[in-house]
Amino acid sequence: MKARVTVTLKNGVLDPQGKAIEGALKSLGIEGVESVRQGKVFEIELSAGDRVKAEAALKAAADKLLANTVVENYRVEVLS
Amino acid sequence: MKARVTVTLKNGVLDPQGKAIEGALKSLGIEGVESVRQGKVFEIELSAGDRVKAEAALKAAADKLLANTVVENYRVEVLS
Amino acid sequence: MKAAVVLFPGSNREGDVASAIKRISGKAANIVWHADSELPANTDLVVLPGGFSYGDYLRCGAIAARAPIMNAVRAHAERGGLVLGICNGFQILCEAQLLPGVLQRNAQLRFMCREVYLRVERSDTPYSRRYNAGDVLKIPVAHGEGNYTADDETIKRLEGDGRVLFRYVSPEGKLDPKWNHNGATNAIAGILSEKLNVLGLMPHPENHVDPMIGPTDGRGLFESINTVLEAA
Amino acid sequence: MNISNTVKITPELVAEHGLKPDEYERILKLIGREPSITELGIFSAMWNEHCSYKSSKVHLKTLPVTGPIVIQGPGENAGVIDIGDGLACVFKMESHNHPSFIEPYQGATTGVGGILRDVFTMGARPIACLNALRFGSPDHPRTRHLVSGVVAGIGGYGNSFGVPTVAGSVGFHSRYDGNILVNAMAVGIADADKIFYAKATGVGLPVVYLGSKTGRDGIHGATMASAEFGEGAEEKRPTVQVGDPFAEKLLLEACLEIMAKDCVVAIQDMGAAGLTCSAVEMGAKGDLGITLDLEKVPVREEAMTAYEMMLSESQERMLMVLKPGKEAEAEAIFKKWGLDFAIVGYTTDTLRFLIRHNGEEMADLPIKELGDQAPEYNRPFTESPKLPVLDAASVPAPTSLGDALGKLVGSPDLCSKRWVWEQYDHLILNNTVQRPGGDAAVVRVQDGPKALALCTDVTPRYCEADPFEGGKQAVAECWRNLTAVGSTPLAITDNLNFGNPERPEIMGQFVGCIRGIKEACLALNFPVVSGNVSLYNETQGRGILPTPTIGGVGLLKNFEQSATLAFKASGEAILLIGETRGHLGQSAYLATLFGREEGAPPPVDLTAEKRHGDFVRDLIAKGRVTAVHDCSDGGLLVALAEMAMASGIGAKLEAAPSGLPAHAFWFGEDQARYVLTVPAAAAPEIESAAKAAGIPALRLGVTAGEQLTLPGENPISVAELKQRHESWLPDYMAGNG
Ligand SMILES: Nc1ncnc2c1ncn2[C@@H]1O[C@H](COP(=O)(O)OP(=O)(O)O)[C@@H](O)[C@H]1O
Ligand SMILES: [Mg+2]
Repeated sequence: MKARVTVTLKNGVLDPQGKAIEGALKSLGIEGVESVRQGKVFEIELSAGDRVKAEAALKAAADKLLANTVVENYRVEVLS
Repeated sequence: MKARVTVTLKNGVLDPQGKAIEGALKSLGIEGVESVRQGKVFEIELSAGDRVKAEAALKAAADKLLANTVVENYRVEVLS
Repeated sequence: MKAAVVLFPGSNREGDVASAIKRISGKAANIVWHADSELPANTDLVVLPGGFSYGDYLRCGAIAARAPIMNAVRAHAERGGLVLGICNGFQILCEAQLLPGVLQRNAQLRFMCREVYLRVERSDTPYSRRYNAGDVLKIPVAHGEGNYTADDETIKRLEGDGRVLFRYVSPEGKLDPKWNHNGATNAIAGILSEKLNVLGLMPHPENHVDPMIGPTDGRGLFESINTVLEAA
Repeated sequence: MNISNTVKITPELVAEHGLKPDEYERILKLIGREPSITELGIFSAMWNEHCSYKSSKVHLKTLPVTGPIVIQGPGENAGVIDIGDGLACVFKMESHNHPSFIEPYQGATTGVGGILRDVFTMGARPIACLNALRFGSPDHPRTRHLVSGVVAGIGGYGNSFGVPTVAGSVGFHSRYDGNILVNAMAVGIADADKIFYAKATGVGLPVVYLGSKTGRDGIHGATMASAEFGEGAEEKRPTVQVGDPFAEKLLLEACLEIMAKDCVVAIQDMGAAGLTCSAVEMGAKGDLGITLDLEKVPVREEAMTAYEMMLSESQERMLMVLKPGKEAEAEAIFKKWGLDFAIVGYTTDTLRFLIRHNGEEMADLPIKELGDQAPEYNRPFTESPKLPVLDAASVPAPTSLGDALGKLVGSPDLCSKRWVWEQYDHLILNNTVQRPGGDAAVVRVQDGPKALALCTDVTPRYCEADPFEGGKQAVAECWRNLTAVGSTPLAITDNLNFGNPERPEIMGQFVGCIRGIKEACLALNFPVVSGNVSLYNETQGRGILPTPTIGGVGLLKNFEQSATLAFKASGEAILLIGETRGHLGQSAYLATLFGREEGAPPPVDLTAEKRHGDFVRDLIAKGRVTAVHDCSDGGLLVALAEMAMASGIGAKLEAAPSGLPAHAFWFGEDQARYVLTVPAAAAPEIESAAKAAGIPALRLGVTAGEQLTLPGENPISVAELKQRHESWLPDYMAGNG
C-alpha cells in the first residue's frame, strides 16, 4: 500500500527558505509568483492491510515524528 | 491562483533522510512501514492569470530552481 | 558534579563538552548511550551535546528527541535536575518539548561557524551565577539551523518570565540585527525552562574554556553549574 | 540498466567502457577468451586512468617518497609519517573534480567522504580536513552556482561528520570554466604501531562487507572521472552519488572500535569502482585469491546484477578481512552502530578473482594481473617553451600604490575567503590553535603540546608559464607557509590536476611539474607520502591550467611557540627576509590590474628557500619575533596589508630601495621571502644575525597607527582595505559582484 504524508508550515510561521526561493524565482524572471512556502512530503510504502488501520498508523507517525505540530500541519493520504 | 510543485528523489538515488526516518518510525512502533522516501513540496501563490501559462511558468521554476534534475523528479499541479 | 553526556548516533561534540566538564569540575562525565533507558545513578547534570544526531535528517533533533534515553532525561528534568542542551542538544530539547519553540534554518540559509557576542540577561540561574547580568561573552557558534522561532504568545511568556538567558548582541552589548547572525526572534540564543533547570543554547561555550586555544568566556557557564552542584 | 552476463562484447561496448582497442587485445591475451560483461566492467574499472594511473605511473615513480619519518609512502589508502611519541599522522588529498562540476553539492560531499574514509581505513581518527578549490571566471554563468554548491557540500559533510575544516585555498580563472577543481585533504592521527593496511594474509578467512547498502550509484563513475567532457556531459547525470555523512560517522566509530578489539587482518574502503577495486587490492597485495558471493551483498535496490554490484560506487562502505573467530564480535559492533555487516566471500590460495551470483559464475580473472598488468604509457610529451623574463620597466606603474593595493586585496583571488570557511566548522574537537585566515592552520594533537601545521598551495599561473618552476614553487610555498607558523615541514601529499595527457603539450606540463616537485622535495627534505592524479580536466580541447596542488604537514613540538601573521603592537620593527628583485612576470599585479599573464614566473632558489626558512623558524622557536607572514601572491605590499588587516594596526613604511621601480618592489613576487615584526630594540641584533648567515634582511618600517603610509603616497586606511578585502566574495555570492 502506498501512502503520502504532506507536512507544511502553519500559517504565520516565518519560512526563511520559502522566502529565499520566492526571491530567487522572481530574479530568474519566473512570472506571476506571489509567494512560496516550502514543505515536506513523505512517500511511504506500507505492508498490505486495511485502509483504516493504515490511516491511523500514518496519523500516529505524523503526530509522533513526521511533523512538529508546534509549527507544522500535516495531511495524510492513502493512495492505493 | 494556488499551485503545488512536488519534488521527489529519482528511483535508485540514495535517500539518507528517508532511511533514517524509516528506522525511527519502526523503533517508535509504528506498524506496517516498509519504506519511506522524503521529498519537498512547494506551495505557490500565483497572480491570477491563465492556467496554461501558469503551468508553463511552474515547469520553468522547477527546471531552473526547485528541483535538482540530476537526482530529482517533479510534478506540477495548478490547484485553483 | 556527576554529569552524563548523552551520545546519539551522529553526535559529534560530546568529547568537547566532556573535556570542558573535566577541565572545570575535575570530574569525568559519563557517556550515556541513546538506546539506554536509564541515566547512571545520582546523575545531577544531563548534557545533550552538539552534533548532527541522526544526520539531522527530517528536522534537527527530531529523531533523537524520541530516543529511549529521552524518557529518563524528561524524568530528570521533572525532578528539577539540570539539563543542558547545546546546539543540536537545544534542538533536541525543543523537539522533545522540554523547551518551547523550534530552531529554523539560519536566515541566510548557510551554515555559520564564527565567534559571536552574547549578552547574559540574568545571573541568578544555575547556569549563569558566575556571570553578571549584562556581561558580554565571546563564544563561537557552528550551526545551520539556529534561528529561534516561536509563536508570539510563547515569546511573550519567555520574555515576561525572564527565561531568555542569552541574546546575540554587538560587541558593546547592544541589540543589533547585524550581530544577530541567524535571524533569531528577539536575538534569542538560549532559553530556560520554567523552573530554570533546563537550558538550551545554540552557541558552544565548551569550545571556549581553554586559554591555550582561544578566549575562555565559556568557562563561567560550567563553573556556575559546578558551584551549584557542589553546594547541593 | 539490466545487463545479463552473456551479452556479446562488441567494439562499441568496449569503447563505452573507456577501453582502447589495443587495451582490449591485451585483455583477450591475458585471459585467453572473450570476457563476460561483468569481467569487461571489472577491467574497465581497474584499467581506467583513475585507478591504474596508466599515464602517470612512470613519472610518479620519480618522486622522492622516503625519509626517516616516512612509515608508509604512496601506494596505500593514505601516507603515514612518524610524528614522535608513538604517534603517526595519516593524510592524503584527493580530487572530485568531474562529479562536482556535474552536481556541486553531492560531488563535493562525496569527495570529502572518500578522503576521510581513506584516512580512517588506516586506523587513524581524522582530526582535520582541508581543501583546494578552483572555479571558472566569476563572470561565467555557472560559477556562482558551483561555488555555492561546492562550499555547502564540503561543509555539509565535514560539519556533520565532526571534523574541523581548517584551511584551504580558492581561486578563479576562466580556464576552469568547464572543469572546476575540488581537491579535498584529510589528516588523521593513529598509534604508530597500529596502522591498518589493505594487504590480506591467510587463506579461507572471511571477507566482510560493512557500512551502507549497495545501490546503483555512480556506476561508471570512475570511468567518467577519466573521460574528457564533451558536449553531452549533462547526460551523464544519473551517475552522481549521494553522500551520507551520518552513515560515515557511524562507520568511523564502528571501524575504530573493531580495530581496537584486534579483529582486523586487512581493510580497504570502497571508493571508485567500489567492490572491484577494494577486493582486488586486498587479494593482489597479499598474493591471495578472493571469492565473492554477490547474493550476500546488502543491496538497497531490486534486481541488481553482478555487473552493477561490482561497479557500484555507493558511498560509506568498507571491505575487511577478519581474523578467524572474530565474526560475532565484529558483527555485534556494527549492529550496535546500525550498520550492515555481511560475510560476502573468503580468501583463497588460487590467485583468482572469482565472482559468483546465486551460484552462477560471473567472473573468473587472475587477480594480480588485474592490477599489475594494467597498461602503462610513457606518453609522448613536448616541453613547454620557456618564456622570457619580463622587464619590470615594461609594466606600467599604478595610478597610486594605494589604489593598486585596494584592487589586489579586493580581487577574486586575493580577497578574504571568510565567506567560504565560515561555512565550515573549523573549531570542533577544540584543537584548532590557528584558524583559517593565516599561513597554515595549526591543530593541536591530543592534549598537546604537540601540534600539526597544515596547508594547501599551488599557483597555477606559474605552472602554466613554466611547469618546472611552477612545480617547484608549489612545494616551496607550501613549505614556506608551514615554516611561517613555526613548524618543521615534514611531508606532503599532492593532487596533480591536468588536462588530456594524450596531448603532448599537456603531458609536457605534467612531466615538467613533477620534475619541479621532485627537485623541491629533495632540496627541502620534504617527501611525498600520498597523492592523487586527475587527468582529462578538459572541455572541447581546452585544458585547465596545470594545477599540482600540494598539501603539506608540519610539526610543532609546542604549539605555544607558533607564530601568527597579525601585527601585535604599534612601534615594532618590520623586517623583510629574502631578496627582492621586483619580479613582475606572472604576478597578481600584472594579471589583476592589467589582465596580462605574461613572462616567466619567479624562479625559485631552493637553497635560499631553505636557508631563509630555517632562519625564520629558528627565530620563531626562540620567541624572538612577534608576527610572521610569507610573501606570495600579490607580493610584499599585499603581505603587509594582510598583517595589518588581521590586527587593525597600520604601518609607517620606508620608500622602495633605489634601483627598482616602486611597483616592482611592492608587488613583485620574488620567492623565499618572509615579513617579520620584532620589538624595535631587538631589530639590530636580528639584522646582524641575518647578515652573519648571509641572509638578506631589510628594514621596511614600523607598525603604527591605523593606516599604511608610504612616502609620497596618500595614507591607506587599514579599515577601508579590510572592507574591500572582506566584501568581494559575499557581494559576489549575493549577486552584486
Ligand atoms: N577553501 C578553503 N577552506 C578553508 N580555508 C580556506 C579556504 N580557502 C582559503 N582558506 C584560508 O584562507 C587563508 C588564505 O588563503 P591563501 O591566500 O590560499 O593562503 P596562502 O597564500 O598563505 O597560501 C588561509 O588561511 C586558508 O587556509
Ligand atoms: Mg601564506
